[in-house]
Amino acid sequence: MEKRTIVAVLVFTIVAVFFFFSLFLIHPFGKPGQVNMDDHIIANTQNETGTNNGVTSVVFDYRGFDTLGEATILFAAVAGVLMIFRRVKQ
Amino acid sequence: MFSLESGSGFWNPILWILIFSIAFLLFYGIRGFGKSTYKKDTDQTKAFLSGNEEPSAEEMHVKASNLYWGFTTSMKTVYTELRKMHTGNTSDYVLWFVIILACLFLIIGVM
Amino acid sequence: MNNIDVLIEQSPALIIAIPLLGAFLMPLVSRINSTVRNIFGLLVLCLTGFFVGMLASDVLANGPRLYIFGAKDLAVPMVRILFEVDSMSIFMALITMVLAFIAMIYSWSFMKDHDGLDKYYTLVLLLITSTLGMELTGDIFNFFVFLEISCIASCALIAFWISEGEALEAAFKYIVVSAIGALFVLFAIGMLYAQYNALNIATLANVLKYTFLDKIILVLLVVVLGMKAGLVPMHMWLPDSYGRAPPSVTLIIMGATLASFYGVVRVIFTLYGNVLSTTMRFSIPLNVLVGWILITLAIISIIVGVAMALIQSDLMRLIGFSAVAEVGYMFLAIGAGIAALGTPYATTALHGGILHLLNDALDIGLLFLVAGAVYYVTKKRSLDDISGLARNMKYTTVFFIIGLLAVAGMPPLNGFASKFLIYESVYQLNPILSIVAILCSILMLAVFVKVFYAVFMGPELPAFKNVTEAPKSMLLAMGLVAALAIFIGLFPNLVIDALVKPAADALLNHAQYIGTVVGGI
Amino acid sequence: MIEYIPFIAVVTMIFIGLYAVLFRRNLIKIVIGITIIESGVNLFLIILGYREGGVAPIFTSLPAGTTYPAGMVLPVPQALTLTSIVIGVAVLALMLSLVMHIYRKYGTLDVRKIRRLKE
Amino acid sequence: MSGMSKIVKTSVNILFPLTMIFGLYVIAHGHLTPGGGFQGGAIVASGCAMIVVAYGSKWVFKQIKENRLATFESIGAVGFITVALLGLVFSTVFFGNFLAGSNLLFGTTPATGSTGADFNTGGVLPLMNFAVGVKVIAGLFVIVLVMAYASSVKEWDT
Repeated sequence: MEKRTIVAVLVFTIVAVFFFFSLFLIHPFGKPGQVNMDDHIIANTQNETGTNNGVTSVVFDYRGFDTLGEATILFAAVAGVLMIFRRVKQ
Repeated sequence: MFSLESGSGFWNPILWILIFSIAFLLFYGIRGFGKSTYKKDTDQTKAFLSGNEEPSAEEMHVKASNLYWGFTTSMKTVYTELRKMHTGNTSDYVLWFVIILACLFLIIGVM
Repeated sequence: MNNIDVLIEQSPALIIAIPLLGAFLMPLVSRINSTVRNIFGLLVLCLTGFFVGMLASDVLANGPRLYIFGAKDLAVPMVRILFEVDSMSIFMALITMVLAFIAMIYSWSFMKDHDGLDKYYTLVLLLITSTLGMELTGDIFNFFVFLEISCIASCALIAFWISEGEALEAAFKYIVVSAIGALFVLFAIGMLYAQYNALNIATLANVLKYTFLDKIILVLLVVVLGMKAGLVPMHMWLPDSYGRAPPSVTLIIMGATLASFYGVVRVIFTLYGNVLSTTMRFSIPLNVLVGWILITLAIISIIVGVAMALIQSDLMRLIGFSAVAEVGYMFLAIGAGIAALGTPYATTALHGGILHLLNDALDIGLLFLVAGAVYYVTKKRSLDDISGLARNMKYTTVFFIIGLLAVAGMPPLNGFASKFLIYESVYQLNPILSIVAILCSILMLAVFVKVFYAVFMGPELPAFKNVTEAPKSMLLAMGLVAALAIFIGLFPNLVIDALVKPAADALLNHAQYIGTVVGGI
Repeated sequence: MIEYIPFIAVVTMIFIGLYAVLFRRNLIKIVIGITIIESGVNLFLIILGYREGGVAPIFTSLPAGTTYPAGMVLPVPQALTLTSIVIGVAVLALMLSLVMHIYRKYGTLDVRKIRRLKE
Repeated sequence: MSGMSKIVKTSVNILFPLTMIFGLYVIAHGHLTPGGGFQGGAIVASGCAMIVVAYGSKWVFKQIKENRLATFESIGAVGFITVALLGLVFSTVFFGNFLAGSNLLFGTTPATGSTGADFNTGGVLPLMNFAVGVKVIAGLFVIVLVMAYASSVKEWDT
């Protein structure tokens, strides 16, 4: 085996072991530990934002600024793709 | 007033400039004792190569990669390792990232 | 409440909104003609700079300022995104604005003959916005979003010269590395969210307990942001992309790199500020461990950066490697500041590191601008093909000498002022570190003397008999940076007192950062 | 153990993707690897927000007898995942267009041959 | 990529309006049902991608230029940020939801708990959904179109 492969496999194992160990410390699936922020959102989405949809209220109201960033990312990607596929002057 | 304190020393650019300009004036004064017969754009400024013609600009041009040849040759072992490290392979870039990740996991995670 | 107060209160949002709106309008505006486009770009930057300046004057006088998106007041669970601007953030934002101005002025002449410029200016504005957003935000997921914007915008800009295969290669390498890095950041953010059900940096810092999961998160955030800042051995993308991007853009990409460095500092000093003195096994405190890890990587960065710069033949790539070394100096100072937290020389080290942030941006930026000017007139990259340009490019030569002396840390230029503080403080931590740093600084001088000889001295090659001086706007940009470098070199204490000391205090005083949010309910 | 299986799936996906990035030679496969890592992280975010027996946090025609907030899944991870997906699309588009161009310039997709920038 | 057979073209002609209507429905009801601007925009854009596949990118490229689509995208993005800036004007904060509870356009506050679908709720969210929808349709379509066209043309540049 190449030296690179050995190093990669070794390093890979270490990182995987640490990830596995750490994930067992997260709350079990389906039983989130702390939920105060999300409960606040669910309880108040209708009277604060006037929306029935909790996810949309987070996406566009509570964390609307993230969505602006997200729209910007798509805009940047389109600008980038159009720039990469532009015709270069001969 | 303009000195920068570091706790154990200080640095004052204004003072430095004063000293530097005094040194420069001294140097300029010493330069005045030189020969006054030197004239620009005469044969005096041409290189004298034992009567041979001056080579063309391309021939005289020392390439940048030949500068510091001695240093790079004496540090050859270091440079071969460094060149080997910079493979230019995209996967290796990610591999270095994972290696550092693993090292720090071991150091910080175990401690 | 008068108008100025209203403007200052709204400025954190406007700093992001104005360049973003400018970027969205840029494709429409550039339909008119190129002059209008250039003026529009500069106008947007001027407005942004105006608000950054106003915010800076307020923050430096009155302490951190909050801006909550979508609500007037703080509510008990931090559901909304908020910007928390303290002296460190505003210091970074000022650096970004300076770099953006310079790059915009430089672009006028430098990019004149290219097409696709509407996209170019759009992406430049987006990159500036994202850098500012990374520096001002107080929400960790928002930080990730801005990190991704900067990643995509800079990748597209690196590939601007699409007719060169190398530019595409560099862009691909950059985006692979940053995409994977950003995904690991997102993973870490998910872990933080799972534990504490919060995404606000101050709230998280307040409740952080330093469990095993938090160790993993610390490593992930520091390694990824360190990679984006160009820490050896994860630096390889940096010379590739710096060397192949148009030099006018390299300045702004450098701003984004410094923002990643700011991210590392923010994570260690603020997010982990409360637990930094936790003692671990063998009774080693966390700050010593993290500090020494950063110092080790920084020393490797300095040595590898300088050593690799010495053997480069491509001018811009060479400057890219020296940028790696300069990043190493910053990490050295910050690492010393963390390792010796609480001692007086730790504060000095932090001052040196933060001042070096500014100086690195200016010095490496000036060198890139000169390299761009050389490329503009000769259309050649390799040092072997260029010679004797000083005869026809007098101003550029002078600017290069200033950049050379500054980046090598020669008195009385700005590089010396910050390196002086770094050497003095690191010497008290461990003398060997300081000696290595000084030796590498000397090597850096050697590197650039070689460049100076190769490019500006030497015989005049017939191909360059008729080269002319670079266009006026490029000279103006270089002159501005050089003037700033000389000013900071002559009056470093003015800058330190006005900007650097408040920034270092803001970093050290994480209780204030947390209290502004958590205590303000 | 059974309640940790989703997390194990997440780590497995991340490492399959990382394997593709580290050991595959085709640029397209590297890009696929990155998208697999991204899917893993998205899955991680979405399973953080699941609450046992919960319904989507939408009040339009809510099933009768649902208690809220305890009977609804958490909305924030879903919003984060949406953002992450759009980011993934943008990065994917840019990477693929770069790969197309690189193939035109270099005539190959082998990552070991695309290294004119080295040392 | 040239066009495909007549069967494919005909079925796309039938399917495209349906996809379009479904996507626009998802965009418009983003504040009531699962979905929103991004999801609906992606649905419509996939319908447009279907046309690119069936008719060939060259044909589509003749009908609509990429610059026009990019302009549409800019308009969507500007609309989004304008709604956010209107929040700054009317409720003194960026991204302020100035329409919610105002009983104006989309200003009705729904009853708490399980309710029916009242379209006239949500404040600025439907406006933002619409702006994002326009943006995502144009953005994804232009990415697909340009990449398909570039792969169908032999010599794109130099």
